[in-house]
Amino acid sequence: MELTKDKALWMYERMVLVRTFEERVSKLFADGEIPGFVHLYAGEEAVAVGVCAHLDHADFITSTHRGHGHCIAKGVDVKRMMAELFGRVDGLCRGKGGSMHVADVSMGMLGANGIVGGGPPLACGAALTAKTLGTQQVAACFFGDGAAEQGTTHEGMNLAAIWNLPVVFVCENNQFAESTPVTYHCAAGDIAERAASYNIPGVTVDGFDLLAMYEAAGAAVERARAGEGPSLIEAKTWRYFGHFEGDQVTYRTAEQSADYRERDPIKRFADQIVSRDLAVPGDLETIQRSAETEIEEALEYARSSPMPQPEDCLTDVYVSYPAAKLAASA
Amino acid sequence: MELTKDKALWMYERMVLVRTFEERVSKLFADGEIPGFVHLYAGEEAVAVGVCAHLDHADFITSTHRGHGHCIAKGVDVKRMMAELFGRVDGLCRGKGGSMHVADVSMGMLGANGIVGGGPPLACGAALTAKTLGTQQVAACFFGDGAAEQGTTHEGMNLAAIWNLPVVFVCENNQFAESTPVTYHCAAGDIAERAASYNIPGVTVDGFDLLAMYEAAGAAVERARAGEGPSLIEAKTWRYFGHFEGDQVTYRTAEQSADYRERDPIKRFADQIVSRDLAVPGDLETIQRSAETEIEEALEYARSSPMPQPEDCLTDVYVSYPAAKLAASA
Amino acid sequence: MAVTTRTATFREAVNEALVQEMERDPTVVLMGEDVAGGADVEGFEEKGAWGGVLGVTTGLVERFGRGRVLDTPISESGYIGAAGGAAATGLRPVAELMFVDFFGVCLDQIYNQAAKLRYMFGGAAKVPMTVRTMIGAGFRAAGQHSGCHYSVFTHFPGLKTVVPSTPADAKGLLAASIRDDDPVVFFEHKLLYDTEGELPEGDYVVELGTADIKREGDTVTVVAIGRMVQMALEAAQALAAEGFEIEVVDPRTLSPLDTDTILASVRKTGRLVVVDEDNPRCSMATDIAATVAHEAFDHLDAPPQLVTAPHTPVPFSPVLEDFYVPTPERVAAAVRATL
Amino acid sequence: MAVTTRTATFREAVNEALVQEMERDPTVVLMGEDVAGGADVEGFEEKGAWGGVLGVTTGLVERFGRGRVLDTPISESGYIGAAGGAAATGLRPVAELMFVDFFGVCLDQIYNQAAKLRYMFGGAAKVPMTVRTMIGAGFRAAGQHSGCHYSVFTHFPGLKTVVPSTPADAKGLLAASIRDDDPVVFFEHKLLYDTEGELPEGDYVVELGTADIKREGDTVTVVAIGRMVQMALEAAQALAAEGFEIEVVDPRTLSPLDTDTILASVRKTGRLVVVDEDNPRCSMATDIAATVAHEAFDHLDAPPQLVTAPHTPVPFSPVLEDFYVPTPERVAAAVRATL
Ligand SMILES: Cc1ncc(C[n+]2csc(CCOP(=O)(O)OP(=O)(O)O)c2C)c(N)n1
Ligand SMILES: Cc1ncc(C[n+]2csc(CCOP(=O)(O)OP(=O)(O)O)c2C)c(N)n1
Ligand SMILES: [Mg+2]
Ligand SMILES: [Mg+2]
Repeated sequence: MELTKDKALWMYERMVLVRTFEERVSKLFADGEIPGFVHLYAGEEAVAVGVCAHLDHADFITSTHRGHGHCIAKGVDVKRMMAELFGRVDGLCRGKGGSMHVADVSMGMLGANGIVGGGPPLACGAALTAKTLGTQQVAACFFGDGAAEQGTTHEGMNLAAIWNLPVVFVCENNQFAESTPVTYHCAAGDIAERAASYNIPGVTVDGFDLLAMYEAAGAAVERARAGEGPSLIEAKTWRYFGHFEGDQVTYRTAEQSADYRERDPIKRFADQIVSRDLAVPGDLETIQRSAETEIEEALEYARSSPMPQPEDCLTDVYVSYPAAKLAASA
Repeated sequence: MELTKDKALWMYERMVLVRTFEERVSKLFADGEIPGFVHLYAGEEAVAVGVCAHLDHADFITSTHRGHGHCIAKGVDVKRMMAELFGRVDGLCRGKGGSMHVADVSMGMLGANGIVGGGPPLACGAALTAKTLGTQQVAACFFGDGAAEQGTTHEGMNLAAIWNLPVVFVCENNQFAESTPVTYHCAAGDIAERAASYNIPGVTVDGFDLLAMYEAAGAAVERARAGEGPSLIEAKTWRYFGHFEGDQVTYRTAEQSADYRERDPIKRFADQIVSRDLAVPGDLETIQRSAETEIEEALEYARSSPMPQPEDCLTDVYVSYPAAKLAASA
Repeated sequence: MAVTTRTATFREAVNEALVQEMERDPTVVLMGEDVAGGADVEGFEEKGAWGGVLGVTTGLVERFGRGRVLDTPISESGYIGAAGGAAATGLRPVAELMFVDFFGVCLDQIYNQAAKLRYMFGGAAKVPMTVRTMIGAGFRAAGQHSGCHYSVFTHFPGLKTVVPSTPADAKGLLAASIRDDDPVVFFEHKLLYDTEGELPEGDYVVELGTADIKREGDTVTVVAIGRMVQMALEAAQALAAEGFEIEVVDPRTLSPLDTDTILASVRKTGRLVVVDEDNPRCSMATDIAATVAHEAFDHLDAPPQLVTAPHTPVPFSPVLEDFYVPTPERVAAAVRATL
Repeated sequence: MAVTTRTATFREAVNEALVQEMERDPTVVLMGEDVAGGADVEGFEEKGAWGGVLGVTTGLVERFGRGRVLDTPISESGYIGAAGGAAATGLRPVAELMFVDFFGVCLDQIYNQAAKLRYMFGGAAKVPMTVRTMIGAGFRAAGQHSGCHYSVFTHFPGLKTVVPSTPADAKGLLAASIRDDDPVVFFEHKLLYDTEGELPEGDYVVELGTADIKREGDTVTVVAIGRMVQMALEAAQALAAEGFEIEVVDPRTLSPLDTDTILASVRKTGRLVVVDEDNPRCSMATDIAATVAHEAFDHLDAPPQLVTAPHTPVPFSPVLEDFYVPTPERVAAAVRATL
């Protein structure tokens, strides 16, 4: 798959933006500025970015509890993301969703999801819309290794296959579901092997290698767009932070993590594009600096955005419903 | 796998008893004597019998909406089965279950099930009991081709595999889920191929060939009993009647059905055991006649068993609960 | 209202609403197990083998083709979730959950996804999907095919719930449900399918959230849901012979509930009986009784009476099942208890 | 009662009940996602990496080994269904559904299988399984991790439902739930885990189906569930300062519900307020209010008041979530409204 300079720089920029966002959020959580459950995507950047590099605004993605990376890769505004994590009115969800439900339907980002395995059926639905209306849109469905054991994932893959839907299933195998390793929870060797159960292409990719991800996703998206149906990509990856912020991460060793950090997907891609003359070190520095600026601006934006009014709790439940019936009885 | 004369005759007898039961029930339904939803097993006898031939009373089976054959193969009393279909107090479930919930826990038959895909988790549970208590019991889990698309089936197979449970999964692929063919609803070629998703043995068997079923099930049961974990057997089969009684069966052709009837599993097994000198034609006639007698006696028994008292509706909900709280409010 | 009507069954009414809405709006698609039937079977490319398990969707695939009438695998989470995802992205799907009792295998996609997307996204999405599902005892279908449980769906914010009792309401309310921009769960009682009534011809819509007074009276307010409206009307006849005119209120929509109509009736009669085929705990019966006790306490002249199923699953044996389902006699007795 | 007690948290109380019952009965096994944690990870053969997402099951795998404390895949239907199957065949499993909000992916195995087996089999089976699950808002965990929904489980025949509000009740009721021969769903409010109270040492069991009067009074009966007991007790203090002594009744078990204790209190006070963190429709609040209106109508001197969450999902923003959860102020206002 041909890789243009623009695309390369765009991908590098997105990865850096995800990383910078997540590292900042980790601190903000530790400082008590962001409450609730926060699951960070750092380490897995090449997966979301490698896939979304093939999608445009009109395409759809479904996400997981670990959704910040998917948002940014899909081009969602980081200011409004940050404001959402802060629970502010200018947040993407006006403060109603928070990290676990951050969404931007106008960008085809159909929401982070608090339910493991919640996404695959939704992705089938978005793809069904595309197929029925003949729009050529594609739906990418991100899900974790843990989600592979949820019945909905099985149902979604079978349904997409028999209906020949334009879905790209992307299993982010970061090798753990919370503290439980994939070697325990999953009876299959590689999760990609399960593609055979649905007669669809399945491929296992090094999720730390953006070029490999870009390649595999390109083929799957092309296939989907051509009306040839779904595919499954399993990306072997690793999350740098705990399952959620606050996790002590006792179940992995420092050496394992150091090993992965050594092979960091962003550094690796930087080396690759510099050596291929798709970028010069200066480009990368500029990108790094502007990412930092963007995140600081986002933070500024979030902090200065007002809190919702308490009664806003009662809005957005329905398109139409008698307002008096939404309030608590007393 | 060695086949003794006793076993051969027992298997023949069970198949004939299932067939005789089902043909009688079909008439009783047409005559309005049995109400509700009734799904008949005729045609699929070799599957249940070939599996249950390797189980004893202490072993467990979980079943489906099409459960009569499983009951009889497991050795459940046909008198009390028939009484249950009639909704009588002497029914296995005292009239509370009917055809779709006929059960005999004392015989390890954990119930027909009205929920497609309801059985696999339950079978895992029974097998977990056996494993935890070290009893050597095995659980056989019957499910349809349609049930293969239910998330619970996926979850059950993965769970049994990772916990190394003594379960034999038996997919009764009669090629239709109601009026929907397996070629439409299932993206896999052979359902047995899905075993690879769980790293367990998977095999596709001619479900019209009792000897082949007996062989495959023997290996799977032995493996389970030896503590080597679950297996998946896909039995290709065909139901002689409609999905349920009342179905006009427009979605299959008369030729297809005639073809299968031609290769009838009972006739075929009869030929096999006669030619192997495991039976003489006289044995088979005796079996046929005694099956007919047994079913007529069962019918007699069912018809003469009393109806429950209306208030019995309020019993058997809990082991302990204040009785007054079960009655309707007014 | 100069609408022409004809006599038709509840089954025909549902079918007609589907035809009406599919003709009106090309984004309406239908999906469910065997809603056409025979998918991929030779000879069934342009016709259905079943038209639904009880024939309600007969003829639709012939009219709208397999691109809009989709047979599904037995993957309720998969296809009902897909209906939600499709609704959020531009279609207006009608998904059939064959029996409501199967909601245990797909509830998440209904109550946690479709119902909550709009809220969790701060209003930035809408999910115009309808789930049609069959309810009710009396079919000798036993413990896993006979429940009602509309109370559970009514409990969940984000869903609307509709339980029609007549062919006309079935047509008008299903049309309104499909046109509605929120997710609606539409409950069809299997024992109503063969009942007949006057069915308005042509485009016919009944606004969601509006109760209907099925019989006027001034002695006692009887709120009855779904098939229980029949029981209440039968009881009304018997009671009328005794000189008591009861008012039978059919809420038709449970969420939102037209409490105004119910309360106005109770303010007139001073007495309330709720008839609900569902199990009694945390039910529509308690919901309506509590609302009336709270809102119209001073108008109540007698304790509210609740006529419901018992706190048991549905038994198979006809003798037992007939005990389970509320009867006109029990309704009449409850009415008398308020007098 | 000469029981020795010590001060302990709700979290410790739940843990202690599990230890007590696992020591008492070797057929009690525990299962759930990360209830031990680190399964198959080197070095974790005999210890846990997590002990549950909020640390409630810490130390159990160290004590009882991985044969009795089972980490599970994210397959709630699979392992909770397995718990039911195991219960029907000789074990006494305790399955953890991490957050109650996840019941949408496994409800069938709870309400349609475990809860109904005994009935559908005519009494020939028992299913002694306990499902422990976390409920409640206030954790900033947003729309899919903050629900209560015990009303839905209470609705279903065949299940028992338990919602403790203190460490002592948590220990005694969980012990009773595990010993019970019926399936029990046991709801733990995540915001109670760090609360402290006097915890009886040793074997301690609180009978299911018995309410507890958490504060005596004669002005108004306030029935409060789970964490709402705290809100009611806080309101009681404020009201006492105004000269009103309210009676706070904690049902503790919702199915079966100890209506006798509730009704006796209402007969004494003549006034009822129900405080329920769940959504309002078809809820425990309506269940209790309707029961009281039906059974003690003549004793009621004022309309029953219902203090509940609104008919909305749980929002994320602290400002919004704090609006969602009932407060002592709202309880006090409801009490005043009955006076
Ligand atoms: C249905 C459901 N079950 C359990 C959980 C709790 N939970 C949240 S994230 C998680 C682990 C998910 O693992 P995986 O799918 O591998 O994603 P990862 O966190 O590794 O990105 C679990 C068990 C949930 N949110 N939903
Ligand atoms: C969860 C659920 N969905 C749908 C149904 C309705 N239903 C009953 S049997 C059946 C077809 C089952 O097909 P299969 O599993 O192949 O079994 P078969 O009837 O062919 O033996 C369907 C859809 C059900 N009972 N449960
Ligand atoms: Mg993971
Ligand atoms: Mg089949």
